[in-house]
Amino acid sequence: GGDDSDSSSEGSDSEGNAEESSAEQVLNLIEVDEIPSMDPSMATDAIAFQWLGATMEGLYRLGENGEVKPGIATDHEVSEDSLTWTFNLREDATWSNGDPVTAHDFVYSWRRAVDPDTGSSYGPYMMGGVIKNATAINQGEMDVEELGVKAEDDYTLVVELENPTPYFESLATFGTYLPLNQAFVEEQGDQFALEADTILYNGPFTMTEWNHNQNFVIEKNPDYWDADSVDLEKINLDIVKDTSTAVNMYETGEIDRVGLSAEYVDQYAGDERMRVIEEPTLFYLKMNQTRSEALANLNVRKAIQLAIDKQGYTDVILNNGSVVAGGLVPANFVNHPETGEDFREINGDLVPVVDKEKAKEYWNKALEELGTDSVEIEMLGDDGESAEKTAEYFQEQLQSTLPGLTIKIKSVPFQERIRLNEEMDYDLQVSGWGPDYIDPLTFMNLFVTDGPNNNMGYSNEKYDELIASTSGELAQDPAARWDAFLEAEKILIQEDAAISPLYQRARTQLWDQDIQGVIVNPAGPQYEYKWAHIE
Amino acid sequence: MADDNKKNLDHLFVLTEDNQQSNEKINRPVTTFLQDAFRSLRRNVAAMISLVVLIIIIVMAAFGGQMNEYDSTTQNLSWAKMPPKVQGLENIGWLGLDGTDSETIEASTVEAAKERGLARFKNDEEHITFDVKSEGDGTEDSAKVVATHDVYASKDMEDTYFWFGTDGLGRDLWTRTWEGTRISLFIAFLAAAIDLVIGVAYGGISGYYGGRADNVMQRIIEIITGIPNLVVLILMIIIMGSGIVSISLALAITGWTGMARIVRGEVLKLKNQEFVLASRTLGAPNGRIISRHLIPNVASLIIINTMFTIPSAIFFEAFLSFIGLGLQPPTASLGTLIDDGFKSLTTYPHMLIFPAILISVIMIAFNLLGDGLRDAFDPKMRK
Amino acid sequence: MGQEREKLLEIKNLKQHFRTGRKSVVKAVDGLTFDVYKGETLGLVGESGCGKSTTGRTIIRLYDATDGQVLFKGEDVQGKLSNKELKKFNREMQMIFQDPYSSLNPRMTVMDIIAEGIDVHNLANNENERKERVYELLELVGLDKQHANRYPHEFSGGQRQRIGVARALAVKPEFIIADEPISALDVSIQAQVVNLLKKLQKDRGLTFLFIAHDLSMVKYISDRIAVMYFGKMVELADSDELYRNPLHPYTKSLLSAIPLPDPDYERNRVRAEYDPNDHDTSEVPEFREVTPGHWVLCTTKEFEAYKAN
Amino acid sequence: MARYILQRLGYMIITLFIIATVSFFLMKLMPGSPLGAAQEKLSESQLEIVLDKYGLNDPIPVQYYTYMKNLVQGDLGVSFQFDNREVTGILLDRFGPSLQLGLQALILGSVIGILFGLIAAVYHNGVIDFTSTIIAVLGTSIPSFVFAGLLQYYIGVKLEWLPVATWDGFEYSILPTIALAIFPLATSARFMRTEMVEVLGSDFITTARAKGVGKFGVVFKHGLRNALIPLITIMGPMAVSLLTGTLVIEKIFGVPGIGDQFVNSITQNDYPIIMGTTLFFAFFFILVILIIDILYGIVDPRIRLTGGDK
Amino acid sequence: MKKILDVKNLNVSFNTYGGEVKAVRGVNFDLHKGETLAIVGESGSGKSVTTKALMGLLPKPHGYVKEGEILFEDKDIAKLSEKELQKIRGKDLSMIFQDPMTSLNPTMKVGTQIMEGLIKHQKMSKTQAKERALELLKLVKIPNAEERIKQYPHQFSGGMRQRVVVAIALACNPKVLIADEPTTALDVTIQAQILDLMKDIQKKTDSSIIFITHDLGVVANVADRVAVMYAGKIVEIGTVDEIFYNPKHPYTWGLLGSMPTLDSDDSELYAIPGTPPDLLNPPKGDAFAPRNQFAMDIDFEEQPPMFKVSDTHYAATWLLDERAPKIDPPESVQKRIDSMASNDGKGDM
Ligand SMILES: Nc1ncnc2c1ncn2[C@@H]1O[C@H](COP(=O)(O)OP(=O)(O)OP(=O)(O)O)[C@@H](O)[C@H]1O
Ligand SMILES: Nc1ncnc2c1ncn2[C@@H]1O[C@H](COP(=O)(O)OP(=O)(O)OP(=O)(O)O)[C@@H](O)[C@H]1O
Ligand SMILES: [Mg+2]
Ligand SMILES: [Mg+2]
Repeated sequence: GGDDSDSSSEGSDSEGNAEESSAEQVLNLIEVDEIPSMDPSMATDAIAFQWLGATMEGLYRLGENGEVKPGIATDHEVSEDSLTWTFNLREDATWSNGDPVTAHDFVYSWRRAVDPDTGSSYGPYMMGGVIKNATAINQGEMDVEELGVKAEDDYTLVVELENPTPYFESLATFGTYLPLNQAFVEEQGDQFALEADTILYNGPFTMTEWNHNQNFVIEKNPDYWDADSVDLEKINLDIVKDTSTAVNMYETGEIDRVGLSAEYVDQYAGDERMRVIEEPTLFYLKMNQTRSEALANLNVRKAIQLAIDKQGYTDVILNNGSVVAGGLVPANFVNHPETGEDFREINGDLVPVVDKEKAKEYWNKALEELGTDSVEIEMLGDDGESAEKTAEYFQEQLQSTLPGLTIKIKSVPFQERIRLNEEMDYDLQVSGWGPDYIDPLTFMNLFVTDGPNNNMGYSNEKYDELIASTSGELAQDPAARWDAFLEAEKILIQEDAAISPLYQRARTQLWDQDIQGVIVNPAGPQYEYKWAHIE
Repeated sequence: MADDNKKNLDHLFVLTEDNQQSNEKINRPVTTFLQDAFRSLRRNVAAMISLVVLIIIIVMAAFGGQMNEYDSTTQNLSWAKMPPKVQGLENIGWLGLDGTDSETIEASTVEAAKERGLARFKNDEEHITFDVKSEGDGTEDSAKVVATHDVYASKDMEDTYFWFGTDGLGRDLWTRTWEGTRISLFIAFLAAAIDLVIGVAYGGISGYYGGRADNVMQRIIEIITGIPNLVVLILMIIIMGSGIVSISLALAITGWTGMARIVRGEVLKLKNQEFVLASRTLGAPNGRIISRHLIPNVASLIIINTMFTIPSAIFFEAFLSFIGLGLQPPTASLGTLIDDGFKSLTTYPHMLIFPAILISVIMIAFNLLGDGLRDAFDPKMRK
Repeated sequence: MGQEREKLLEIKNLKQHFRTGRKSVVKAVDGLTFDVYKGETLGLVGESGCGKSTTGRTIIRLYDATDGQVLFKGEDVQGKLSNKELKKFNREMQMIFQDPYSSLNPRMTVMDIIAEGIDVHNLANNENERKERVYELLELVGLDKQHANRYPHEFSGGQRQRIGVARALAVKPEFIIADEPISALDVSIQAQVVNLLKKLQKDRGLTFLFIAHDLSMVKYISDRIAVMYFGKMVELADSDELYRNPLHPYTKSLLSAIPLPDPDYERNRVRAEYDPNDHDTSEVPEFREVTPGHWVLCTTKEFEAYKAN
Repeated sequence: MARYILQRLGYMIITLFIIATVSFFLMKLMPGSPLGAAQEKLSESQLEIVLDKYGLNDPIPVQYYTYMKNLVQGDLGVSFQFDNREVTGILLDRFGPSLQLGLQALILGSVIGILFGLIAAVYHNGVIDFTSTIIAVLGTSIPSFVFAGLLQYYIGVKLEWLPVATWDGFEYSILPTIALAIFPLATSARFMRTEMVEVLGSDFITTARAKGVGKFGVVFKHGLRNALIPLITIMGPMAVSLLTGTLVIEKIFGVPGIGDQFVNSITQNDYPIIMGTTLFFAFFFILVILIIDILYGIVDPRIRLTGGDK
Repeated sequence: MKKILDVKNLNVSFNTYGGEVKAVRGVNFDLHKGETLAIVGESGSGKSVTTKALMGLLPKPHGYVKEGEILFEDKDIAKLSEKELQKIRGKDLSMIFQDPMTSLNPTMKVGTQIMEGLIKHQKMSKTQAKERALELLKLVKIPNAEERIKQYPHQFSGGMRQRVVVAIALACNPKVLIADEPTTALDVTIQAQILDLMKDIQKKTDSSIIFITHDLGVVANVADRVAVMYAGKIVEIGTVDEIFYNPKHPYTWGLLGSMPTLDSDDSELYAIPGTPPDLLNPPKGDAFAPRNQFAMDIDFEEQPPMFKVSDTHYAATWLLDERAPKIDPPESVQKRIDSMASNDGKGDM
């Protein structure tokens, strides 16, 4: 199917089980939790977006290497001022009840997403500041009808943007932007999207069975407009939360893919079935400048940036293929609009992996400035996987490198950590960010002054200006816009040492070797199964 | 009767004088109730062994960490996950204390298996030895090879010994295990102590005063039992931060009801015993009756119950670690160690085995000791 | 006799009802009236569960009486008393319990058990005096002072019962309620305790309420005997009089049922059975004095019949 | 009897009301909002809108009133983490597997445990007694997650006798049942042994033997029922904890049970589910205690169930 | 009369933590058809252990017959297997226990408990057994037997329960009925009823009874012969008249003397001082010596043999030895004996 002929891994000639290609096109997988919501407007998390992505189709779909592939839209035009996007929709797309998929479905869905009555979190987040009037509508200041989206006719969708948004194409692949069949949604009312049969599908697959918290089944959608490209007949999903249980199930052949925790990576070292999947998710140490006097000091932050041996951290503790990060924008995520060079390659490593000597220098300077010889800093940890080890490791690294520094670990449940973050009631914390769309902005606007994700009292006018310009005057000049991002990142990390980049996450997994063509997306649904097949 | 016998005894046929006086004497040495109980406890081999084991464990928990040169927090990633190695025991293969990791590999051919064995231990050929268990005939998994990796040699640390091996951060597990034991025991004792104070007081008051007070207090207990302890625990963690104190407090807040019930039941029984009535007829005030008559008589039950509270507190802490609500690092407890080790069960079993054995031994010992005490304190079982 | 003697205790229409359920009430003691004279031993007999213990316990305030009066030396001791009055009362009236095993706290030494009254009432000025008092009491009940620092479980039933007596005597009471003090004891030991009680009464002029179901022992120790049946008193008389001339059919049946260690007598015994239904139920019976000092629960008709006899 | 049960149910309603109130206010003490990570992405005013939707911005007394009003109508609200899904439905859904597992484990554990205990008591101090004591002590001494993990690895993976995990029919429930049964098994074996030894020493057993009743009859016809009475007491709370799901086993074996749901909702701050589950647990707890008390009456004819206190 | 039971040199011991408890130390007695033998003695003297040995009901394995024979119809009970014993128990040998409160199974209907033995030994069907059970209940004078048969023991009063126990024991018309303190826990009036009942039934069935008690009054009422036990031995045995009117052993004197009679008598009771010996370490000589007012030096050295007083009367005390000083029973005891003699025939009132 499609145009992704260069399938990734080929070598499965090791064993004598290279059977005919008539292999059953069924995948058995696990999911780590129940799907919280199959309502595109209400979905907020990876699991939801994963299966919305598989069963529904928006304007576009992400293909290999983050390329945008046609979806319900065949193509689009952008106006001069970049503010009006006109999408041409295909006429052969239908909902699973036979209704055609039309521009009205998008209008209805997007309006619903920002309607304050819906109470969506991701609607205003993904559309606010992008689609015209979205924020105002969500605040109740305008009518939903005034949202900048119109159905010119059944198959022409016109979108008006608030600001020029060069990455709107990739944004349009995101789950929140999926269409909804108004008649069906209204008919279902409260029950909409609660069961497999209270959802309408228009994607490559449909959900045929949904036993909550237990398992669900995804099957090929014969009415999908591009059904010919879909080889996979069925995906069975069981909900399994425990890693070792999952590995055991993989060992007995009950499932075809499993993620390995650090401990298992050692065990399967050298195993051909192992695949390392790099993600554009970046982890960094947030340093709150408002609570601790020490962290308000630049040299303290610089010392911290250099004091931790991140290589040891990724190799021994994470042990899952994660790599040390040298900046905020991950590697292999965005390429220069003209040269195609990787962002990370251009900007390089803004901080070295570790430099304990230098760290000590900064530290001593800092202590002098602060006029003290001992500093106590609290580090917030949560209860996720390897979070404990991470906290222990950072504590030890920082304390042993920076004399006079005491790190107090405070570990709290996840929800509590979010609250403390919100209230800026912490000193240090490890934080991570995965992109919502394919553009440096998804990372870079995290730290604008008072940005929703700043929460550490960082503020730099220059940085703010640069970021603002990328959605303003530079919006239509990709190269200049790119340079602005490069500069902003340097300010953030090198000049201001606002955060300390740690690592870019990867996952180590075991895959059955006959699974081909599963695409790992940088944003949106994590895996794309549309073009997958089993040999 | 034989004749000669008679003759010899003739002189004895006289009345013994002053016979009456002597027989009110008790010749046994004075034994207090506790001594008596302890004496019968001593005859209970299992309980005595348990007691000795517990004492050893408590001593080790206090001082075991200082028995080698490592401390519990210093990390060295290049020493991470090293298997246990003990001087003198390193040559006794089956003990598994020889500082090697080994893995049984099944593949279609011996070569393939060896190759995977090499990959498994980072291709450190020099220090890997293979033991071919079965040659294999080319079919799947027919060849079986045990690859053994001398970890200490590969790191040039032949003269170093980690008795229990090291953890994922290269910390000495011997030290951490004993420190963890200390923390676990501490939590357990703290929880048991709070339990004791609240439970005994509450149960005592409820039982002694009876009537309406008792009724109300029992309803309160019912309500408290109805609230899941995880909710309480999370609140504790949030209010006080996750740590020894909040875990013990959460344990005690939800756990004391058991003690209170037991004490109440016993007090209800005891307060109508004639010795209590006797004390009342003498005009003894309530305080005296509770402290001199009731509490001492419930003491054995309290001790026994405590003996069973302690291991369940240790268990609960381990459970909390398992669901990720345990102690905060770098504090180790048996629970966090087991949780940690459990993840590497198949790769680095040493990380699980030692704390798991220890927790089981502690549990068994407390249980057996508790049983022994119950028998010892129960006059029915004595004789 | 009787009338001129000093009344130590007057019990008037004493009632003790226990609420055992929402509706059910056990009338354990249901309107007792009798007097105890100074220096006498009044025996109280009746079958198991007829309310003997309850009577004793109510008199000594272990239970709050449902109704009725208990006058001790002319003062009502039921109801609210001031602390001081209560203390005085607690010293003047004491109790000896039935079960020698449960009546001594197993966690206290004999010294502490006996000294409890001394401690509560501050009867000793110092440790030494306390000790001396306990030794004295031990000797009085025929035990050795070495026993003082031992625990109850080391003693036989009879010895324990004597410890119980010593405990009661520690506060120098005038009146002692002995609730079946010997029924749990071995035959060979019973006499030890009975002799002791008798001796104490003679030497110290104590007054006893002696509760038992063993009529022969009661007869031996008591000056007067009261017979109870189902919470009520059915007969009260001098012990010889009661034995020689029982009037109430229940008393007769009781007397006829006591086995005596005399085979010939036993071979010829005729038992009288008591059937409460034989009474005339049309009239509520009253407690009446048939001959001086001999009271019986009877209807007017029965009264006449008894009198005629 | 009926009157007694009615009265107990009355008490139950009061207790549940109090628990509902207490847990409601405890929930209000819990920090953080139920919106989770999504909340990080929202601005203050957007957040308000979402909170409004869930009524979390109302004054607490109003929220309390609403909650109680709905509760009386049997409505426990909708979940936060599972968009728009009814708490009642979720609880019922999740309770099924837990109940099945718990019942199976309870039956397996107590039957085998009781048998063990019986045999141990009859052959008091013999080899069997010793073995069963060891099993009993081990059973209560090994953390359940270790035991479950080992069971899964050896029986599921190495021997491939039974499915490793997930919930898909009876054979899937065997391993978790065994893992779950070990604790009741050990406990009931221990209790049974102690009780049975005591019962076998009592007078009425001697009377039965004096009648010429054989060993089997003595143990089963005379001993068992009497030894069961105290066992029932400890089985009650144990049954509750088994039937209301055990997180660890559910997590390891991928069972969609209520224990797992509960911990999940706690970490997600899903108040309606936490409260719903708490109430559900409490309800169940009281119900089981009631059943136990009725069972007492059945097993032990001496206990009459009356309206009075007991 | 035919000897139905013959106990020869019975020794029973218990292994305890403290060592071997010699609970019964060389007991000899026999039992004739239709007679009642009473065994008296204070608590712990080995009465119950003796009877349990007769029934083969010693708690195994720590209680065992160390020596001696128990011949029942020429079979040695001590050597029978459990299976053979089960056949005899309840059928030929039957037992009533002391405490009616605990000797019935609280969780089993009274009827079932009576029927059990019938079904087992008489091979009766359920309905037959039920009929017979009803009959038995009526025999022991339980009113409303049809109702009562369906009830549980707790619904019975103590006296009624003891009657049920008697009914169970009598169910299969045993040849020997062993009653271990069957009335100690009962009221005098109920005790009298039970005693009458037993005597009545004995007359009807001509069974033999071993009756254990420590109440001499009861003994006087039921017994044909009396054995007095002390510290695991029979110290005196004889017909009921011999024991009551001509006691020879100082312990028997003590027992008699410590019971007051209904005759007014203000003299002190004759109390046996001290406490019984510890059977873990039985004393070297006569176990009663330390409590014996008339102990001789020999008593502390040698155990006394059984001295014959008459053909039916034996006593184990050195006082009966020809070398011993002539000792008469203490005054108070003598007086009691005399008064009993004078009481003769005056029993009705
Ligand atoms: N605290 C109580 N609550 C309820 N009922 C009671 C209580 N105490 C005694 N009774 C009942 O009162 C009645 C009389 O009991 P009491 O103990 O006074 O009898 P008694 O004559 O002393 O019997 P015994 O000879 O067995 O000692 C009994 O029916 C008993 O069940
Ligand atoms: N199961 C046992 N284990 C050890 N010792 C025992 C056991 N049963 C009885 N004994 C001992 O055997 C001795 C005799 O006991 P036995 O029960 O025969 O006395 P008894 O004469 O029946 O007394 P009572 O009048 O109290 O029933 C006692 O010293 C007792 O301690
Ligand atoms: Mg009484
Ligand atoms: Mg006995």
